[in-house]
Order: sequence, then structure tokens, then C-alpha cells
Amino acid sequence: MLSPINVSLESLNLITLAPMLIAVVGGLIILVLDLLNNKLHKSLYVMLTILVLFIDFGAVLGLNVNERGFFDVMLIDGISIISQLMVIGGSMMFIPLALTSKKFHEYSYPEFFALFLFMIAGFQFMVASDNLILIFVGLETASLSLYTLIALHNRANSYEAAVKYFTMGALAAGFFTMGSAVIYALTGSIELYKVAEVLATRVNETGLMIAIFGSSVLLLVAFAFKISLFPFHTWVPDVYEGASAPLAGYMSVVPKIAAFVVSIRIFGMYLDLGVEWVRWTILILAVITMTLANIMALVQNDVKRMLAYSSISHAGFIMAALALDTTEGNTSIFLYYALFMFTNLGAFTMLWISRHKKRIFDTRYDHPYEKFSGLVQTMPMAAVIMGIFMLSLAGVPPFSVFWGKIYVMQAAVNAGYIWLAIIMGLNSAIAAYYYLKLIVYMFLKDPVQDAETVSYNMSRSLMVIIGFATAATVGAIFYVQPLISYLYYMISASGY
Amino acid sequence: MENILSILVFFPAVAGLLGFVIDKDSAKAYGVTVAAIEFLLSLWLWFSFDTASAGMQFVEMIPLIPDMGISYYVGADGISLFIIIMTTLMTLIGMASMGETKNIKNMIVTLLFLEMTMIGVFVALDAIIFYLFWELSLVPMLYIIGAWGGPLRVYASIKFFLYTFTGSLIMLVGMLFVAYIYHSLTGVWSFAITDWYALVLPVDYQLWLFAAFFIGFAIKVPMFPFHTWIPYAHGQAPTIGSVILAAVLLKMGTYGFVRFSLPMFPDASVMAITPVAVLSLIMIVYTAMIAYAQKDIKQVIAYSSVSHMGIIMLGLFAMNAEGLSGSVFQMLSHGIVSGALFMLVGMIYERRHTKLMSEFGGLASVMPKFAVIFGVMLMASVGLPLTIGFVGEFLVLLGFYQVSPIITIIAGTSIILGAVYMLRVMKFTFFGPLNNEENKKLKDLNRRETWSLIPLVAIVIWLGVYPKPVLEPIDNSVKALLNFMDEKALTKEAKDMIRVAKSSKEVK
Amino acid sequence: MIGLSHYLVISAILFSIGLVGVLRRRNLLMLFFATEVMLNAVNIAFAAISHYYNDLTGQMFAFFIIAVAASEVAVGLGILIVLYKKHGSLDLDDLASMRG
Amino acid sequence: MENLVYVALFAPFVGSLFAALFGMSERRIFVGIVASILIGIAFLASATLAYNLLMTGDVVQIRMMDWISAGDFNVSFGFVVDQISVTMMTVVSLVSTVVHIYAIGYMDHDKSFNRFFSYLSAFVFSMMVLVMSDNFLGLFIGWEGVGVCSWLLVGFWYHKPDQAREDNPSISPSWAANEAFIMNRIADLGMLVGIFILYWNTGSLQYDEVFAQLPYLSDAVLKGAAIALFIGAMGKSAQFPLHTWLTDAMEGPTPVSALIHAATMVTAGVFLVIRANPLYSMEAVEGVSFFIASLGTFVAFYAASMALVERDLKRIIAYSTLSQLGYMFAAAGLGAYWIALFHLAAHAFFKALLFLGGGNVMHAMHDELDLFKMGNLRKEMRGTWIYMTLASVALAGLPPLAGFWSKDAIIETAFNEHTYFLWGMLVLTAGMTAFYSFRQIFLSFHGEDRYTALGFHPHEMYKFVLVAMSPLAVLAVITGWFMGSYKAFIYKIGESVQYEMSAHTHHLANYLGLIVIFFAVTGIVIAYLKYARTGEKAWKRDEEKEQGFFYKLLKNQYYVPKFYEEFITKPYMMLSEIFWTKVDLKIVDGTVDSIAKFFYGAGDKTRSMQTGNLSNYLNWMAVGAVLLLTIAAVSAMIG
Repeated sequence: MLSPINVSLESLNLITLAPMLIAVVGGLIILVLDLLNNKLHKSLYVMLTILVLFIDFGAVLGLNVNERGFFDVMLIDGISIISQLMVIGGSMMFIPLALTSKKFHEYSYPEFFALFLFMIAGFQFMVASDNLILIFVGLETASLSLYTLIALHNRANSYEAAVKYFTMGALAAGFFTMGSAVIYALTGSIELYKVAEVLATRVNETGLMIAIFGSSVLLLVAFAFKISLFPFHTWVPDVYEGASAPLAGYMSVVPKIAAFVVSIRIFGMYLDLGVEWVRWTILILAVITMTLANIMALVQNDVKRMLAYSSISHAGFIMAALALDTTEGNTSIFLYYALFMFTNLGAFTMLWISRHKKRIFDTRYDHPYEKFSGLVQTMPMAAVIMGIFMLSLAGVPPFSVFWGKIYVMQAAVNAGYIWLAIIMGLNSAIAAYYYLKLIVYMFLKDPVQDAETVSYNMSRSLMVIIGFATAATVGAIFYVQPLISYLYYMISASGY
Repeated sequence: MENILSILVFFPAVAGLLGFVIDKDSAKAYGVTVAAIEFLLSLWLWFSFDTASAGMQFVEMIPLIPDMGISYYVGADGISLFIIIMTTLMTLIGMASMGETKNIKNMIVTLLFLEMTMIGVFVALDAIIFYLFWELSLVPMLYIIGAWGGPLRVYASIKFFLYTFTGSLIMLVGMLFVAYIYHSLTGVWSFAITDWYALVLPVDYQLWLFAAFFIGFAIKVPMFPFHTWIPYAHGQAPTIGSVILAAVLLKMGTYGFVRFSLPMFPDASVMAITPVAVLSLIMIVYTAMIAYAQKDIKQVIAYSSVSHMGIIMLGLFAMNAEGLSGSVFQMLSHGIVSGALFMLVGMIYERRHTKLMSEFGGLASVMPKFAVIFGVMLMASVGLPLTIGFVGEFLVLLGFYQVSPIITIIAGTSIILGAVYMLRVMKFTFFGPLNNEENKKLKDLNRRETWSLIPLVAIVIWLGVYPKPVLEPIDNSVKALLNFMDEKALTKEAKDMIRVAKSSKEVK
Repeated sequence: MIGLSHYLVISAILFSIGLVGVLRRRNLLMLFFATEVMLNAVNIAFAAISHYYNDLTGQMFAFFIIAVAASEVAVGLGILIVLYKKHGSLDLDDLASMRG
Repeated sequence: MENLVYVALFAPFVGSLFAALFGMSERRIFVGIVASILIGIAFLASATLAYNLLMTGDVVQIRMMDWISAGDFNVSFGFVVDQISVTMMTVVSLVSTVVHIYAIGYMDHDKSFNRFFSYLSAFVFSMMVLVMSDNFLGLFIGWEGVGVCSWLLVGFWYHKPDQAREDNPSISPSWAANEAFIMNRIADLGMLVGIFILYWNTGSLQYDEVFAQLPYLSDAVLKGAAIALFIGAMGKSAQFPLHTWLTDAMEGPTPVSALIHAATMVTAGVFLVIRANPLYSMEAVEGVSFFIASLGTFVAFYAASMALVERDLKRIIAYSTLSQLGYMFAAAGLGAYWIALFHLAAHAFFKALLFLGGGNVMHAMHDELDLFKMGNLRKEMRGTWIYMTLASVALAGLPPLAGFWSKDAIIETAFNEHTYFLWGMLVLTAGMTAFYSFRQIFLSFHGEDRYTALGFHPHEMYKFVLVAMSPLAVLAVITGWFMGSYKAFIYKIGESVQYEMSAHTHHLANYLGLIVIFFAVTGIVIAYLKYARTGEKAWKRDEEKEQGFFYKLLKNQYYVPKFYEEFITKPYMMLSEIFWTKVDLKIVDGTVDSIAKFFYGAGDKTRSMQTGNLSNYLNWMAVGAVLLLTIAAVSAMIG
């Protein structure tokens, strides 16, 4: 006999779903508004988006640590809270970049903002669950929105970028589902905590381990693609180049945070089970990624592409921290991205400000180095600020990324991976060259452009963003402590 | 004014920030005034410094990132005190004598920031703060070399930056490892150097850590074979850049050895005596020879800097108070003398836009004042007694003689080889007939140039004749350092090698 | 008797076919089909395993995959159309204006 | 008394500063006068101190202030006025006074007149520091100070261009100055090492403290210290093989040669050995002392041999100085320190006189120094002729002039010590000395007039200059007469300086003296016969003889400067060049750059994986998956 379905609302713990719902509803409201009046200015949508995100942020803050909800598919642990906060925070910082002084195609569509909010909801689902289905759905929701957002930039390169990203993303999705299927086949479950339980009892079976081997490789491919590890990083430079600068900056931080969270959940599980070769695979991949991306960044002619490679390299850096499988290592992932976010926000905004509809300096690139030559003479403040961002990225103290870097390296040293710390150090040294290259152009060369060229898109809101990013980058030393202690607390609370 | 060190560090930075709004034409006056105030502040530091005490003074500590054990922790002892004063002095004089007119405002602002970082390095007692200023000092220097330098300036500045940056990252790993050990032993995170001093490390750890720190410091010093950035940096840098680079930035490396390597790794330091001494010997002899082959006056002085830094390195590893004090004193003397020499070369360069010796000859008759001051500095550079150059060099060689007579004798050839290349410069530049028509019209030093050099001449002679006010506080701190090393050393070899001064035992 | 392993083998073969398609095809449209093949191969596996375990989760996953695949096609085709408008070609080899 | 010490020390310093004030302005006679007066004051103070010491026997020792103290090392500016230093002080200040006054006349036309006095007084100050210091490091200050002043003064006419070695063996004043400085530095290193040895073994550098420790030191240490200090002495006193600078230093103005390169600075090395006599008289260092004596003897002979064929007036005197320094070292090495010191003083007087006379000739001949272009000058310059002849007689060692007493004593010492070979050499050298010094007198003042044809119109020096030279002339004559009382004076210092001839030698003293006189007279007679006659027998230049092997060997200073140039200077330059261009730029820096280039090149290569073609990207993903499998498999197997 079928017993009547009886679900108590309380046990659903719907509050865990609230943040995502807020984002989705926000997106819908924007769409409805457009239906009612399609002459509304983008600034309204921007502000609405920020407000929605603000509420979203508050809702996440209100969550209790270590809860499950909605048929236990939602998992609200420390990681999920901090990653949601970072996703939302990052989005709040990047969306005002729509407020340029010049018009850009995509921002005239309210759909842009709706999609943006849906994407955030997707990311939130991704990080707030240990159910592979939900992770997959969240991942795809976010990715599909992201592809569209990229394409909305409405130029040949954007379409090309979107197609490349999309196709590779589809392949990665295939790998992800196949990996999940293997896991399912092995354990009969797709809830990670159950998977872990099952695997823990059978960890000595050779056949099983071979199968795990296969599944973890498939999953690793999928997430290496998202995180952009070598050799799955090939989309990054092209997509960053094709996408608008704000979106590129956004992609260098937010989707990666989400992907990292899932990686922590999946690979952290393997590492906890004592599957050493996962660690080595990740470490080797990470080392290759940071080194090769650095080396390729050396020879770039375009600042945006350089930043793309640099973000690959930074991702490799962080991936190594993941392999450490210590609380410090996991803390460092979030700390690094939090600090990295401010700097990247600033750097990409600077690029955004200098963006023209037409390519003035180079037929191929939007932001060739030459564009910035002699900037210190025409716009000293801008040059100094951009210089600070570059130094921060290079890991020069006391700017924000340095503190992330030192924390990662400290984590590596503490875990006994001194060689890794040394490789990280040397990689930072290589990386310094291409960041310096921009500084060299800005400070040491004579100007070939007028101030207007570089401040084409300048508007008050962008200045505020830049100011904020600068303050956050320079003053990192003052907020690193609370940040660390909060992150550390949340992560250790969720058992990683 | 217990927080005078913080004032010293941040005053120039704040002044630099405000400097952005100063009008271009008044920028230099502003800069010189700020530097002068800073210099007076540093004199005040000396004045209120208790010269009899060997420990850290004016200590300030503000926790910044307690979870990582990082705090703003500064203090000064006899060793750092005078390096700080030299830094402020050389910045002031370098700035006052500056003939640069292009982008003067940027230059002034950059110099003020540079001053902050330099003083920060010498007062930092927290490894991360030390590292912070250490790295930050590269940036203004990069700009100075790159923006006002010669034709190869970009190459030179990037080389300078990347080379030192690479080295210091290795050092950073070393620091992190020390912090890790400190944590695993005490359960507390700390980057405070004074806390680290208490660590007794096993010898193999000491060796690895010594190596890590060594790379960072050695590149900065610069020790052979890491010295090749310096001829480019000096060759391309504008005068002020060379002055500060030679006078202060290089001292950061040797200062690092005193502050970190020696007290933290006494056993490793003792084991490193021979390798370091060999490298120092190569620096002394080999670069002195290279200096002799140079055609460009500035390059001669650049290579001579490396050679003199070899002497300083040797003294640091003498493991006795004579050598160490001498070495620290030599840091000051080299700072002042090479700074002055670079200024002099800069003055002639401004007049003739060349630094090649072959372009000159017989300048003594058209520029007598210039020649006299150059001569004084030259004599100080080759270590003539009663000039500042002698005291340090003598003490270093005296100190190292106890370690190894043979090495000392080879190192002592520095007094010969130094004379060889410096006198060559003197001869080809100032002596001989005045053949070149262009040189006949040269003007002697003007008032600004003369008055910026005269204080240096005065110091060169004052500290040569009566070094006691400076040497005594240095010596006190050095003795305390050696006492400490001796107590801390694990191996018998190290204990035997580290020679505690008799006079300091009584103090204890 | 057709057992789980047969399904899984079929699934694996299909997945490989899809993969080879993705790797070898030069036409974007065909490429999309190939990815669909891959996803559907996974669906077969999920359904089979679900049946084997007598557990509905797998089938649910398969449904979700179908849904996602559908929306993927929608988005993909949309992008494809604008691309075609701009480029006039769907050949992968023509799509390399960004490189290095 | 202390004040007098300071006066003696600082009067020259004040003089130097005073002159320096006018260093860049034009010639002012009063600068020279003031400087001379101040040196004169220093002389008076020194003389008073000497008198006081003679009367009371009280050694004055003062400590002015701390200098360097670090660790256990502690040294201060301290000065001691004892028999040794007071002798030097008096000699130095006296000769300096004369030279200063002389220079007022000599440098008359030089536009750098003021600068010259500044340097010259600074030299006197340094020399005073050198001799008065009560510790080795203080001595080193003076040691280096005189070196610098010598550098400044040799290169005084810095504007002269370089010449080929064939035209001018000294190349140029600035070259000679550098050579002198660098050669001295080589020796100074030895001196420094000696100081290090003494400090680390005795814990002090104070003379009395160091000497008090000597008996407790090991033989090796004593030997090491003795050798190292002597190396220092070799440089200053231009002993072989560091002797070449001295003749080249004749490029400096003649008063400088007289003061620095004859009377005072070059004797600093001898002074050092005498000062450190307790060390050198230790039994353990007997070998070293004997070596010193032998080297001294060798140099005496060696330098005299080169003087035989030299044409340059000043260089002949320089060789004679070198030779006489050899005598002094011979005495000091044999333990007769007071005799060495006495010879030093006597030599200072007559050699300064000789040089100043030479300066007069030079002044008269418009800087022409070639003896072959002179002849019969005595008719024009009678005063100078008398002075120079007196000085030459003293140098040749004929009684009753100063040189005889002191040199004879040295030769006697060699006999007394049973080192008959050294004795023989020294006697022979005495003969050669007489020959070349009179060859010089005869070629310049006697024989045929050769200069008129060449267009020279010599004239006698100013009167006041000649008057100023008179004290030297008087001393050159009478110094020897006070040998006995000087012996009594210096014996008070202690046992180590006391030296007495054995009874046997004493017995033979008169015969020995006669032998020396015989050789000297023979030398003079030969010189007379060859060079002094007029008319048909007049000397004529023999070009053919000048091509002979020995003549050329001597003329080229045994090819030693050439050897230094070919085997030290040039290889050093070449090696430096190689180190710079080949090693430093190519290898050391090349490695650094190639590392950078490697990364950059790798970037260019790996960049090509970014083809822009989506199909390739997808392939890369597949490759990546395979790669992951491999890595995982390998690490699983290793793990």
C-alpha cells in the first residue's frame, strides 16, 4: 500500500532555499518590470540587482551553520555560507560596472540582469549542496546563463568566445555526468556524504579503487575545466578576450569559487579516504598549471589576455592548496579569492574604463600594452592605481594578494610541502615579469595616446568602484585578520 | 616620543602622499625640507638613544594579524640606528644635490616613498614587516631607474626588480618555515624576530634555512655570482638612484645577515664561514679586476661597490666583535663614500653627458674643487687611515685574520686592487693634459653641489678620526649579538668559532 | 539475459562515440549532436544502474540531464544562430580569430 | 712638555690647512713663508724636546684621544717622545724647514705655489705622526699619510702627458705617482698583516705592551710578524723588488725629492725596523734579520750599479738614496740599530743637500737633467757647486764628513758580525758610490762647457735659498763628530739598541776604515780622470760603449720595470678584460639572462597550443583526460 505522502514543512527547512529563491524572484521581477515598461534605464536594473543581492546576502548571513534542508539535498555548512557570501559579494561589486558613461549593447537589455541573477542562483545551488544532481543543475544553470551573458556583448569575438566556452562546457558536462554515473554505479548513491560512507567501508577493494580512479578522473576533468587547470584552460584567454572586461573579471573569481567549493567536497572526500594519488594528481596538475600559464602570460601582447593567463596561474596556485587537505589549506582558498577579488575587480575595471568600441591601437587586441604607455604622465592617479593592482597581483606586500599568497604558502609549509612553497615562490617571481611589463609601459615609456583614450568609459560609479577596489587592495592588512578568523572558523566548523 | 620609529617610517610616506598636490616648481624644495626634517628626526633618535644599552630600543608592537602571528613590531639597536641615520642623510643629500629636472615632482614623491621603505626595513622586528618593506623598496627604485635612467633603463630596472624579487621569495619561504617551527614548538604563531631568536634549531634545519635566507640576502648584497644586476642598475640609474642604491639598498642585504642569519642560525653561520669567505674573496678580487677594465667611470664605482661589499660580508662572518663591528661600520662608510662618488660622477655627467674616461683628462685644472672632493672620496674608498673607509676595512680584516690568515691576506689585496682601479680613474679623468676642447669650458662645482658634498667630506673625516660615537653603540650591540650566538650555538665547533669579546663578558 | 553490464557497455560505447564525435567533427551543429549523444549515453547508464539498485535517484538524475540537455540545446542553438549571422559559417576552422 | 709635543705635531698641520685655504687661488709668497715658519716652530719644539730628553732622560708619553675600539680591540692616538722618535722628529722637522724655505724660491714661478705648500706641510705632519706614534696603528696612519702626500707631490705636475718609456722612463708624473702609491700599498698589506699578527697574539698594538709580550710568543709568530712588518718596510724604503717607484718618483718637484724621497719618507722603513728593534733582536727572528741585512747589502750594490751609467741628475741621486737605504738596512739587520739610525740622520742631511743642489742646477738649466748637456757649471753657480761637492764627499764617505763616520760604522759592523761577504760587498759599493757621485759632480760642474751650444743660460739660485741650505751643509760636515755623544744618548733607551764592536774589530777599526777610504778615493780618482778634465782629454760620449750588454742592462734597470710591465701590468689588464667581457658578461650574466630567455622562449612555444581552433581545444581536453589517467595511474603505483 502506498502510504499518503506526508511531508512536514518544518522538516523541509525551506529557509535554506530562501537565498536562491530571492535571486530567482529578483530576476523575475526585473523581467516583469520590463514587460510593464521597456524604456527603463539600465541604472535602475543595476540598482535593483544590487538590492536583490543585498537581501540575498542578508538571507545567507542569517543561515545557521551545519543544517540540511529540502529533503536533505541542501547542505548549509560553513563552506557553503562563506562561498555564497563571496559569490554574492563579488556579484555586487561587479554589476555596477554596467554604469559606464558610454552605452554598451548588453546593458540595455533587462534580460542581462535577470540572467545575471539566475546565474547567481545557480552558483548558490552548486555550493549549497552535496547532492550531485543539484550540483549539476546549479552548475548548468549558472553556466548556461554565463554563456548567454558573454554572447550578449554583441561582437564577433563574444560569439566566438561564447561558442568556445559553450562547447567545451558541454563536453565537461558530459564528463561530469559520466563521473557521477560511475559513482552512482559504485555506491548506489549520489549524495556525497553517503558515498563517502560507502567508500570508507570498501576502501581496500582493488576493483573498487580502479573504478574510483575512473570516476575521479572524469570529475576532475569537469572541474579542472571550470577552474581552468592545464590543459583544460584553453578557453580562458579567448573567452576573457571576447567577453566584456567586467564579465571577464567576474569569471576570474566567482565561478571559480563555486567550482572550488564542489572540488573541496568531492576531492576532499577522496583525500579524507586516504586516496593519495588524487592528491598527487592534483598537485602535479596545479604545479603545471601555474607554471605554464605564467610562462604563456610572459609573451602576451594584450593586457586582458595577460590577466586571463594570470588568473589561470592563480587558480593553479589555489588548486595546490586544495590538495593539502588541511583546514588552513581550505581557508587559504577562500582567503585568496576574497583578496584576489578586490584586486582583479580593480584591474578589470581599469581595462573597462579604457575600452573603446573600435580598436584604436591594434587591429587584433582591445587592450594592447601600448595603449597604456606613459599613462603616468597623462593620468598619474590612474597609473599609480593600476600599478598598485599589478603589484598586488604580483604578490608585493602589503597589497591584498600578498596576504593570500603568504597564507597559501604558509599552509603548504605547515603541511610539509616546502617544495611546493618554493615552486609557488619561483612562480611568483616569473609572474612578476608580466605584471611589471604593464608597469613599465605605464611608468617608463613615453605616452602615445591622450588621456581621453584611456579614460573613455570613465563615470562616477566606476570611479567609486575603483576607489573601493584600491582601498581594499591597499588596506588589506587591516581586514585580513577578521577575514581569516571568520573563514577559519566557518571552515573548521564544517569539518574541512 | 617613544614612537619615534613609527614617525620616522611614516613621516616620509605621508609627506609623499601630500607631495602629489605640491606645485611642480616647489616640489624639490618640498622634498628637501621633508628629507631634512626626517634627518633631524633621525638625529633626535640618536640623541635619545641609550648608547650604553645593547638591546632593542623604542620598541613598538601592534598586532596586525594575530592568527598568523604578524604584528607591526619595530625597534632599533646600535646596529640599525646608524644605518637609519645614514639613510636619512643620504636621501637628504642626494635630493639636495639632484640636478634632475624632468618630472621632478614624481621623483620627489618616489624618493619619499623609497625613504619610508628603507627605514622600514631597518627598524622592522617582525619578519613579515621586514619582508614587506624589503619588497616595497623595489618598486620606487624600479621607477627611478626605469624612468630617469640611461638608454638601457628598462632592461636594467626589470632585471633589478626580478632578480631581487626572486631571491626574496625564497627567503619568504624560509621565514614561513621558521614560523611553522615556532608554531609547532610553542603552539603560537609569531613572526617576531625576537621570538625567533629564542628558537634553538637543529643543525640541518639551520643549514636549509640559512640557505633560504642566504639567497634573498646574497642577491641584494649582491654577492658573486648574483651580482650581475648591479652594473646595469648603476650604469643606467640616474645619479640619485645610484646614490641610494649603493648607499642604502645594498646594505639591506648585509643588514639582513646581521638581523636574521647570524643570531638565528649560529651553527649554520659558522659552517658557512668558508663558503661565504670564498664568495667574498671572489667578490673582492674578481670584481676589483673587472672594475679595472671598465671604461665608464660609473661602472668602475659600481663594481667597486661589489668589491667593498665583499669586505663587509667577510666581516660579518668573522664571528668576533672586531670583524662584525667593523663590518657594520663599513656599511656606513661604504654608504657615504660610494654615495658621494656616485654624486660626483653624476655632476660630471650633467656637464658633459658622458661618463667615459676617454672623454676626459686633465679635469683637475678646470675643476679643482671637484678634483679635491673626488680625491678625498677616492682616498676614503681605498681605505686611507683617518678617513671613514679605513676604520671598517681595518677592523674587518683584523677580525677575519683570526679566522683565516690566508683568506685575510687575499682579501687584503683589496687595498691594493682598490687603489689600482681608483687611481686609474683619477689619472685618466683628472690628470694628464687637458686636450679635449669641450672639457676646457667646464665649470667647477656650483654652490649647490659643493654644499651637498661638504657634509659628506666632513663626515668622512670626522668618522675617520673619531669613530667612537658611532662605533661604540654598534660595538655594544655586536657584542651582545655574539654573546647570544655563543650561548645559542649547539655544536662545539660553532662555540669555538664564535669569539665573545672579553670586555662583553664583564657586562653580562 | 541482458544484464547491467550490457547497458553499461552500451553506455560506454555511446559515450565514446560521442566523445570521438566531439573531437573529430568540424561542424558546430554536429558537435552539439555529439555532446547530446554523450549525455544520453550517461542517461542510459543512470537508468540501468537505477534499475539495478532499484533506486529512483538515478532515473531522477537522468531526467534532470534530459532537461539540462534541452536547455543546453536551446542556448547553444541561440548562440549558433547569431554566430552564423555574423560569420556565415559554422565550420570550426573558421572560428579562430582569437588565439595565442 | 706635552704642549711642545702637540706643537711639534700640529704646527705642520696648521701650516697645511693654512696653505690649503689658498689652494685654489694664485700664488702668494706669504703662504710659503707662513708654512715655513710653522715648520720652523715644529723644529724648535722638536729640538727643545730633544734637548730636554738629553738633559733629563724623561720619555714623554701622551694619549690624545681614543680612536678605534671594537670588541677587545682598542687603540688611541698616543704619542711617545723617546730617543728614537726625537731623533727622527728633529731630523724631519729640520730638513723640512730647509726644504720649505728652499721651495719658496724653487717654486717661484709655479702657479700652484700655494697648493704645493699645503701638500708639503701635510707631508711633514704625516711624517711626524709616523715617527711620534706610540702604537703600530698610529704609525700606520702616518705611513699611509706620507704615502698619499707622496702621491700628491710626485704627481704635482699632473698636467704633463704620458710619454713612451723610451723617452721618459717614468712615463709621466701622474703615472709615477700612481706607481709609487700602488707599490707602497702592496707593502702596506704586509704591514697590516704584521699588525694583525701582533694584535691577535699580544692583545695590543701599543709598542711597550707588545714588546713586553714578545718573550712569551712562539717562534712562528715572531717570525711571521717580523717578516710581515719588514715587507711593509720594504715598500716605503723601496727595497728590491719594490724599488722601481723611487726613481720614477723623481718626476716630482725637486724639493719633494729632497724631503720625501731622500731624507724622510723613504727612511720610514728603516725607522720601522729600528722602532721594532726588540722584535728584530729576538733570537727567533735571527734568520729574518740576517735576510734584512743581506737584502740591504744587495740593494746597496744593486742601486749603486745602476747609478754608474745614469745620465739623469736626479735619478743618480735617487739611486744613491736607494743604495744608502740598503746600508741602513744592513746595519739594522745586523743588530746595530743605533748605527742605522745615525746613518739615517746623517744621510738625511747630506742627501737633502745634494738634492737641493740638484734642484738649483735644474732650476738654472730650465728643468734639463741630462748630465751630458751640462759641464763646467761651476763658473756660473759657485755656491751650488760647493754645496754639492760637500754633500758628495759626505756621501762618498771621506773623513771628516758625516757620511764617513756613519757608513764606516756600518761596514765595520758587517765585519764585526763575521759576515765577510756582506762586508766585501759594502766596501765595494762604497767605492762605486764615490765614483758615481763624483761622476755626477764632474759631469755637471767640471769639464767642458756643453750647455752653451744648446742654448742654456744658467744662473745661480736666489741668495736666500743658498743661505737656507747652509744648515744642511754645516750638518753634513759636522754630524759625524757627535757620533759618540749620540751613542750615549740613545743607549739610554735600553739594551736592544745597544751595539758594541768586539775587541777584535775595534783593534782593526783603523785598517778597516782605511780600506773603505781607499776604495772611495779610487772611485773619485777614476771619475776625475774620466770626466773632469778639459781640453784634449775631455770626456766624450762613447755611443758604441752604450750599446754594450752591461751598459744596456744597467741603463734599463736590469729590465725590472720592463719585466713588471710585461708580466704583471699587462697580464693584469688582459685578465681583467677577460673577466669582464668573457666571464662576467658572457658566463655569469649570460646564465642569468639565458634563464630569463628560456622562460620567455618557452612561453613562445607553449603559446602555440593556444591555436584559437575550438577543435584543438577539445582535443586538448581529451589529452588532458588521458594525462590525468596517466598521472593518477603512475602516482597510484608509486603510492
